[in-house]
Amino acid sequence: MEQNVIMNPDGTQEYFVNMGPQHPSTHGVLRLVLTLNGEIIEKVEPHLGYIHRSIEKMCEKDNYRQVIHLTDRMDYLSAHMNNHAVCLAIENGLDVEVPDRAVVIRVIMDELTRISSHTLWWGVMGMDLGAITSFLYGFRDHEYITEIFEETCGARLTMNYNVPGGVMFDLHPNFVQKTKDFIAEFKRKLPEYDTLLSNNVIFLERTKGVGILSKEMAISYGVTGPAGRASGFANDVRKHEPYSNYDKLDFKEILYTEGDTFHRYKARIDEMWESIKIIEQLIDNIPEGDFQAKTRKVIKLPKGEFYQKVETARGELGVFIVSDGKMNPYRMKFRSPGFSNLSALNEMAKGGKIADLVATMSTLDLVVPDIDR
Amino acid sequence: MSSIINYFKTVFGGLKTLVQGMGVTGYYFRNARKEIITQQYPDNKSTLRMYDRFRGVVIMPHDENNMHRCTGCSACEIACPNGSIEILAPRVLDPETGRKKKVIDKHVYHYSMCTLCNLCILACPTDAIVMDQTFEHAVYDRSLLTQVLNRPGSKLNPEVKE
Amino acid sequence: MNFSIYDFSAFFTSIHEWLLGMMPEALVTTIEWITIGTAAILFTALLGLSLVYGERKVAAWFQLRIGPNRVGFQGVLQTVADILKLILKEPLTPKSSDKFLYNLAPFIMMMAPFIVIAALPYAKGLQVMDLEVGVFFVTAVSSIGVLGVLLAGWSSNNKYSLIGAMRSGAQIVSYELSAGLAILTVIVLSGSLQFGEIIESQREGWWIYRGHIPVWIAFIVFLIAGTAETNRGPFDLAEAESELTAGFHTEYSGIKFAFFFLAEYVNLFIIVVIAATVFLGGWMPLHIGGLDGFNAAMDIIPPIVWFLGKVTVLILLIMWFKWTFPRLRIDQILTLEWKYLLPISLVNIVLVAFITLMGWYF
Amino acid sequence: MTNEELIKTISDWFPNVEFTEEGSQFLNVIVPKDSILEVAQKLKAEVSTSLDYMFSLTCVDWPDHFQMIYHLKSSEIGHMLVLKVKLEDKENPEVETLCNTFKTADFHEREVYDLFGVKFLNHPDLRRLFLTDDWVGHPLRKDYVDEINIVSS
Repeated sequence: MEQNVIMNPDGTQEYFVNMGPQHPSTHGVLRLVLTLNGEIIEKVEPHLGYIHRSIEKMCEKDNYRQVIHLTDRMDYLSAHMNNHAVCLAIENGLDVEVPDRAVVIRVIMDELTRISSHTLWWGVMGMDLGAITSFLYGFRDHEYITEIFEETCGARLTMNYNVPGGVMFDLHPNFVQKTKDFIAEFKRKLPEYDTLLSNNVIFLERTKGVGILSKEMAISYGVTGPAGRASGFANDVRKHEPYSNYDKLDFKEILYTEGDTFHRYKARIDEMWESIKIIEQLIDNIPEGDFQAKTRKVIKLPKGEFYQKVETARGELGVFIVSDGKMNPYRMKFRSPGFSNLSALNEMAKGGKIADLVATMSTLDLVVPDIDR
Repeated sequence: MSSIINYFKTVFGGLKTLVQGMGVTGYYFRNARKEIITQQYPDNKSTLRMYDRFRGVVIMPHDENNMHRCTGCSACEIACPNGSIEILAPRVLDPETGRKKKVIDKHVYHYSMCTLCNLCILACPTDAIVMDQTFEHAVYDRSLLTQVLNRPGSKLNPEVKE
Repeated sequence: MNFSIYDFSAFFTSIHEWLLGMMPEALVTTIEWITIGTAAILFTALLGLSLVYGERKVAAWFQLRIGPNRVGFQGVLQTVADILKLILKEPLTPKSSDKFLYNLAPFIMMMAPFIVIAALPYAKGLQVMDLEVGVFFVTAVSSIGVLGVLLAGWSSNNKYSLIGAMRSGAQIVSYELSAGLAILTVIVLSGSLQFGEIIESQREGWWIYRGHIPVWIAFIVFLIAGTAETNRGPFDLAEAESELTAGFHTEYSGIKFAFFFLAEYVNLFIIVVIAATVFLGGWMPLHIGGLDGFNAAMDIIPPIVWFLGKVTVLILLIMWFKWTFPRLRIDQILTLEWKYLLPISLVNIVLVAFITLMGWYF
Repeated sequence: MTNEELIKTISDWFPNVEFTEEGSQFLNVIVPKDSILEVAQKLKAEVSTSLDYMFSLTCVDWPDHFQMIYHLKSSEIGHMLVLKVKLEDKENPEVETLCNTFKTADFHEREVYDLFGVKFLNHPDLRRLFLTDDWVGHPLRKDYVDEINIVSS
């Protein structure tokens, strides 16, 4: 595979190019081997494992409290949701009753992480398509939220804020005010995203009708999250298998059917509006009470299997714990959204140009540590 | 005829969206002074203050007469997922009670392995270790990252009960 | 409206007589050639430095940043530091590259701007040579740059560079078409290819005002084609960072990369100067038909200031394009050129010819 | 469809299949090794079940056997169930590949092959996914020992 050109039996040559592992638009160490015919892509073959830390093996030696600090290093842009998933899996294993305040704090933190992940994605998508300025605008809003997280949880990216039974600290006194200011500010900035990119004729040319993914393919490849919903595959875990208090909140599940790059982009932008709606419903009436339920010092899950699904910014994260009653999990499997979304990349990029591959890949919003685990 | 109309529609519609896009960046260009968000890090060091919950590094606070609160119970060592804390607490004969008691000798902290997950601080029964807000920890030699948190010649604070 | 006080040609002819008095004719011409040559090279170098600094500052203000402010006052010496760094860096040559062509490419790329700098009018009399076929000469020579790009892409034996070079070749060649046609509209109006005469013909008012609709269309078409020709703005396909890392100059480092870098900015300057001279009257101050008082007031501002003002405004506009729009795909760029710009400029030529015939311009 | 209806419909199609629900929140269907492909295709094809979305495929290394676990869900109806296959032979475990019915199985099976060593029969491109091709051993097995990276069983 290492020689430059592969000779086909019928005498034609296949010309392949390595895109990655160091490449500006793979956002992490992902290596794509493209088989090209001029600019047209014939096959995309991802080579993974450059950032494989085998988190699942590490989980087998950690006890249930220590596992959580690993999961926010999986998909670092939705750290809260990953920890939330593991804590929910442990809590419904121990059937611990999480106090309302902790449940509401967790949902607000999840939605804030979703907005911060989508703003960073929007900035990076603009940069991938050439509008470098949008990167700075996206990062400005992303940093606004990381400031809020830093004040309450103590860390900006890998927060480790959820613990089995609730959250580690109580909210910082000026968390509510800062979040309200951010929401007010962000409601003015989000329409700017549309004028800068969404309505731009060059952007529409680059994304409309590019990288089509049909609904059957989306279901068969297991493409979830905004990428799957843009192809008509209704898979929002918050709606179909609600956890925490999502069933009591009113928000819309964004669903398109065209399945091209533009509608994956549009799905994320609309999802930001939905997240704002959720936060606004919760921010003013966070119930009083303690923020963490009493749990025993050493947590032992009963024998059996526990599966918990959570809707992260990239799709459906599944935490599957097989426990044999001891204090550390016998086997822990993470169904990562990026992994399945990436597997559909070949299906979408075939026949397009290199520029289309870059556009399609940035709407899949791949975070490579989430793929390699 | 309709193809000519929508030919011009695409041309002028396209130009309109382009000009709107330029309007956004134009706004930021005009009042750049007001909108700049970058912090001039090395220059603003005097005014820069991190949040009080910011997790920079694990330290053991000592009071004025060199007393700390660590009893050497190694609860933090057990709680740490990465094995970045080592407690050297040999058993020493306690003169009053005559029984062997664990006394902290060295609280070794490997900052190179620590992921700042705050589990050790939660696990410590006597609040001996605390997260500090400093973040400039680059060193030239990796061995400097292995620190001993309790200062030489420091003793356990008497009020702290086991 | 005589420009005696600001006329450089009087100043140069006096130096010429003074030198003639002291030494033979042949020696004087060689001295003048050498001084003008070094002046042109110095001017290009300074131009490159200031444009790079300007671009980084302007980009920073667009992007909520401050831009270079460490080296020198407000970062003015930043590009000088960059150039020194690039000179001191070791220029690597990839092992399996075509050595001769690999090293020739940057010089071809740099040669085109140098030649064109000589033919451009900067102020009254401040022009190396005012050829009768100035505009024709400039458009012809500025297409040599494509050779440099293609050579660089092919010889550095890197797949990304080859793809970048192919894209850039197709793009520059096809956009020269509509750029040439856009300039042609004004030449039809002004009736001469000589820069000096084009500027003279704009004494009563700039062509953008006198030629109303067709010249406006030509101006917009020329701006679009100009950004495409210098591989900038929404058309920077050749060195698309997010697809081809750095396109045709991926394998270049050190002074060779500096040549590519400066050539891009000097090309930008050339495109803007042509646009300013042909459409906005070069160094000709703003005159409006009858108002003599107003015209006299305008003449007080020296022509060099008029020239630099127009160039700065246009450069700012082109930088605005680059820092706002996403990048086009190669097939969209070609459809934009062949299906939109070319038919529009052809119709425009016919329109302007008809208008000049009927004399319907101001 | 509730679990009882699922149990009834599936047991008519496949008599040699057992059902349990203890220790898990889904209906577990224990399928013998050689009929897993047939069961999966049937469950996906039938309109009444239409389990067309496999959201997780994984393997668990029990002391005496490997266990392949497939989580299936129907995107239309919304019910879920888990297929389990027991692979007694731990030296070279083999099972039929499902990547022709569920495209997502392609990558997941390559990952299980890479980390557990379970071979998937007539998988189009069964290569290691994460580790380099010359890696010795399968890290997620319980008996995997690696002195360099201090991994002990």
